[in-house]
Amino acid sequence: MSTIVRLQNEIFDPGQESNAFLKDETQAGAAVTFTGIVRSNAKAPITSLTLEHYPPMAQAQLEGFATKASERFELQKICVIHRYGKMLPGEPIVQVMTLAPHRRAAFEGAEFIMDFLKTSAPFWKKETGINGEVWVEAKTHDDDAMDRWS
Amino acid sequence: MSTIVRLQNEIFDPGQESNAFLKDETQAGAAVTFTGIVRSNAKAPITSLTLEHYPPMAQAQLEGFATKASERFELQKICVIHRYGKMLPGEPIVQVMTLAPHRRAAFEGAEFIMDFLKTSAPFWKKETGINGEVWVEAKTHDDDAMDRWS
Amino acid sequence: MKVLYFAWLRERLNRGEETVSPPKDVTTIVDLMDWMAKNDEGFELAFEKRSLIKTALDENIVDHDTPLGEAKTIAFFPPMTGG
Amino acid sequence: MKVLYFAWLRERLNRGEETVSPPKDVTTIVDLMDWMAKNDEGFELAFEKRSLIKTALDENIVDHDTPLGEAKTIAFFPPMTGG
Repeated sequence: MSTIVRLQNEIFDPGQESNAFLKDETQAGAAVTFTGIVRSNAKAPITSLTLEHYPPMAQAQLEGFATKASERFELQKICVIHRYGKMLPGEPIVQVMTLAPHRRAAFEGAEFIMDFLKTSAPFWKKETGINGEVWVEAKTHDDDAMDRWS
Repeated sequence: MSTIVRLQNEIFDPGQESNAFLKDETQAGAAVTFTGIVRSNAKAPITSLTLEHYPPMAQAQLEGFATKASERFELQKICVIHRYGKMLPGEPIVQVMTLAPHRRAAFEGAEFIMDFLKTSAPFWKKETGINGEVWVEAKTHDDDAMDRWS
Repeated sequence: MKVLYFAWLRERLNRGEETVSPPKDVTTIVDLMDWMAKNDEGFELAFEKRSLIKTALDENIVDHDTPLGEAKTIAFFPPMTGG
Repeated sequence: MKVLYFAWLRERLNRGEETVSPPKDVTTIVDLMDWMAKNDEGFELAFEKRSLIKTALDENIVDHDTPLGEAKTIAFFPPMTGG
């Protein structure tokens, strides 16, 4: 099992990261990539999104979720990339990649990490639009999503 | 909703396909990519994998699964790429990509399509190893995976 | 009607497709398999375990007791293993 | 001990971190919040709805009734919205 967790301000290239993750892998049959993208609704367009984070805790939490996922599902490799700072609509915020012998584990591992990340990793989103800035509110359905793994 | 289904003999670049799929998308928040890879076990190494298929039916079935997925989950875009012919360990066989406002739909849509594809799309795998050629047997757990959507 | 074979079925029969003209009393897929097995020993061997064989009429998967109807193509193949 | 604030909590308090030296009878997180609110009106306003505020002691999320113990850092923040 190998795990990589990267926190970064810089934009990343989703496809390039997937290819780097898959490179030279011949023992695994299934790879899942989740990419979270800065979304701008037509009704309430945003001009940018800013992510604040608590660096050492964010790193530790993400590594913890990856370890939990690897204990629970048959995974061969995990990579989590999460950005902080200012980003624009269409840009990637987060990418979670899992590699497994079988597809079910790869899907579940990625979804498990995302569900924990959404509710328990110390990041906070602030949207900037034409009417000013607003902190994004936490969603109860994210708590529900996390709870189904317990 | 836009759906693309591509059957092809040629190898494809997983990351490049993901990037093409994501390009200019600012209305969606979540993208999931599943990539199936030719696996070679250390215990029973294979030298190549050959996929036979029934072309018009494979195309129709994959389009049908994509339509079912889009009716069932809130998806904005689906792309399915499936190869046929001869391929080598480490090469991608199949890629399913989904784009949705929320991650749950993107995950479920991709997993739904893969579960149907595994049991109901007319493709047949033959492994070539040092001891000769053998047709891969269907797995009952793939039937179980499909059944959970009914 | 056109008959297609795939994977190990195709290999055992040593052909991927053929055209058959069954008599009128051959109305279902089971009838067709019986009739073909009677006329061809290779077919009988290849189709020994019929429960392992899946069938598509004009590209739609159907059960063996389905009537042939106006179908132009029938395909026989083992359980699918794509993805 | 070091106190950290994030997101709208940081903005309302107009500071991201500070160092506090609570008296010995401040043993739990609730005690600390009470003591800080008593000394600082801004804090009292910012922490009005305590159920909305999450707490981490030395980078581990804990309930408000947790003893401060030997913790070097306490962080206060709203529910997380990453990903």
